[in-house]
Amino acid sequence: MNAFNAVLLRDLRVAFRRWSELAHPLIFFVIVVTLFPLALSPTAAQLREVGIGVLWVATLLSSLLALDGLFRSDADDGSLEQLLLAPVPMTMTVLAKVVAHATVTLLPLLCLVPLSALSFNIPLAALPTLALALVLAAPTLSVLVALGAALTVSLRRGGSIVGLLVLPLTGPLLIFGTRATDLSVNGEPTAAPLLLLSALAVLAVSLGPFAIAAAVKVGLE
Amino acid sequence: MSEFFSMGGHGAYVWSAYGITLAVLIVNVWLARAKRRSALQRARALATQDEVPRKQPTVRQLQ
Amino acid sequence: MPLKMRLDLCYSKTKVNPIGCKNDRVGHNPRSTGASLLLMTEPALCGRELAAWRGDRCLFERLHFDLGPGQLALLVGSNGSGKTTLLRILAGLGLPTEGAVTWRGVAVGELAPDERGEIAYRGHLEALKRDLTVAENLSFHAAVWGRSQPFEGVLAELKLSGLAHMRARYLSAGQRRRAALAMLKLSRAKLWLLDEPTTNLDREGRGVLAEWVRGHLRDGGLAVIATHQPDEFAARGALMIEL
Amino acid sequence: MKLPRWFHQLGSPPYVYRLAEALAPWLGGIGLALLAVGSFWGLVVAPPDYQQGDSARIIYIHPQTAYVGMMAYVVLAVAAGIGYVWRIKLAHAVAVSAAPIGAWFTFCALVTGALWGRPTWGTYWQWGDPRIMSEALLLFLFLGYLALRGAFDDRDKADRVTAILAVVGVVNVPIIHYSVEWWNSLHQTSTLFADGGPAMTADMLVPFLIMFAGFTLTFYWLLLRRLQAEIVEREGSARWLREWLAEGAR
Repeated sequence: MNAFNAVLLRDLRVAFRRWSELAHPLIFFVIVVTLFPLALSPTAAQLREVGIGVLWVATLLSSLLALDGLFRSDADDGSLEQLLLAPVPMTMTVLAKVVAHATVTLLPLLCLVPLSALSFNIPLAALPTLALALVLAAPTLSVLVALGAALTVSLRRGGSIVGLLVLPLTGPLLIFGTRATDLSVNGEPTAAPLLLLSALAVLAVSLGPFAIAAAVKVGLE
Repeated sequence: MSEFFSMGGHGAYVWSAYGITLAVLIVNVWLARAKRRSALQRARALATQDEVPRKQPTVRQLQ
Repeated sequence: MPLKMRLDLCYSKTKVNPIGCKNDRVGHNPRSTGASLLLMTEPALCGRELAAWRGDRCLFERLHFDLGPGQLALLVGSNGSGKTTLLRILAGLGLPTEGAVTWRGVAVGELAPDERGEIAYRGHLEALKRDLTVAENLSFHAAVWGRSQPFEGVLAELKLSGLAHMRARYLSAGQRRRAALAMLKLSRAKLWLLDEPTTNLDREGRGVLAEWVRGHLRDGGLAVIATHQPDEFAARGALMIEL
Repeated sequence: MKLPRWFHQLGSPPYVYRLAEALAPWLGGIGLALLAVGSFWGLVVAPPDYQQGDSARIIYIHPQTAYVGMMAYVVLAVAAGIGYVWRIKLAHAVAVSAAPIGAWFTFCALVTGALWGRPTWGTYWQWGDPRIMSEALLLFLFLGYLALRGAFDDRDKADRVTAILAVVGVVNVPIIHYSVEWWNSLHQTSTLFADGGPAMTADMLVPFLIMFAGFTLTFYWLLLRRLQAEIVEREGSARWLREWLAEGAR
């Protein structure tokens, strides 16, 4: 557990010392969200209809941007191979790194989403559900993107391929997430999709670190 | 006969579906063959070369 | 399900034998060096029939060695001869195309975390986070290795005391190398695997390192050092592995 | 765990190469013959569907290619998993060989599905249909696998990294499938086993099943042929290959 905390704190510290990079995914998100209404030349009613989907897709894309370099800088300066050799299970290290990066990159993003939802005329009453769905989706999303980052850790230009690997796997997240928000906009019960989102989160967090650790290990071989 | 080919008005769909499936099969057979041919070609080129030089490191103890 | 079988199933580029059953070679040592019939539990590093291929190129094959407590191995060879590859294989960071490396009788890829902590590897990369200070880097390392201890003494020995609170990005190449060596020293590992550790070091730094290696061996430690200047470390009884 | 002898033999490239050489003509011959017979039966002999008319004749290729695409992914993932865990290079060779074939069949299933959808639903692409979406996502998984493979120079590393992706993918396939199904169900229920036994009449069912067998055998034929090429490529300068080529192999 000490090692977990050490890795977590170190990554948080490094992230805050490079704080300007933390803003990139947020800016990206805002730009994507702004572009959609431009492309749709919409009315208020139309915006509300597509808004939820736009927000979810924009969140997926931004998180892809945010977590892409998760292992790259550690691999470049050699600290990743040292972590592999350390007397600590790699799954633990990996989990700590994912948690740290999700905290500093996804959390601000998740705060931004409900705000943007207002600009799409999504009713205020639906925002808690939207926020909850995002929070429940975040673990799965971070694990998936981290897996993509781990699979491409040894590739010079891995960035373009991560999306190809990860986005098809995010289908269920998108379905349950948008469905939960949709239902709450219509004032219907949202328990089912939210429970399914939590089930996915449990699955991802319990199995994901093993796959990520294996991918990192093979990548550095 | 033309009745058979028109497939009750759906001929275009049915025949293009079968045609595309056939094309995919042919492409796959061709790809497999091409891959095999190029692999054998490369192996033959390698076989004409000398065997890869092997290197056994020397291990000795300093006195 | 143990993964031990995998050695039998790796087919090899060198053997015609369809079933590369090489089980009998592991643990049996035809060319034992000197005094050792090494016990399984003793801290010993053994290489068995190691081979490494890069694509269609053979870096080395049939490499066989034993290294016991207090013993040093020097890896020498021209650029690209496979020194780094071999060191990474010894550390468990890479897989040999054939053969096995064992530490205390266990394949290095399958060591329990505690046993893995006995091995320290220092490669070309210093593993310093550029945005953290030297002190932060060192204490992170100590925390992960579970060996927190004061590092002022080590830093003083390396003439890094004044730099402890400077971010690693402002260090010179030689200073970064010194900081990496501080991590090595603080790891208190039994086996040191060093890849050209004197790169960028000045004469004084090399002296400190050579002294550390001698002390490490005196205390019963083991070291494998890849180097172009074997004379700096050479000592009676050391193994010279020429790739 | 002690593995039986045949398992070890399946780890030996020359043995598998010869096995494939012996099996492939049979698989190919029977597979293609079944496809020819099934197509003739389906197009000429079988009666048109009482609801959909002649457009339903696509039923003799669409479900079959879709099934083979899915089977290919399972073969790919199982082979990759075995290769990863036991470090058997031949298993990786099987996985690599299955991927492009599977991608082609999945592509074929999507296209024939669209061509069937047009006369049946009035649209080529029904975004709301769960099976189309599952198929499309399966195609993306194949393409992701192939793209990741292509990005590596080192074959061993590519094998092991893509194996992880394949296994993660196969865990995800049922999740994707059921989530998409839950998301929307517009599609007709499974054709073969609707409530109360097969809904198809025998003269439709026979060619339907013949085509299943035909496509499956054809897939394995293509797989073996690709596997042979892959073995030759991977063995490079191995001695058995040199001797075999020196003996004047084709």
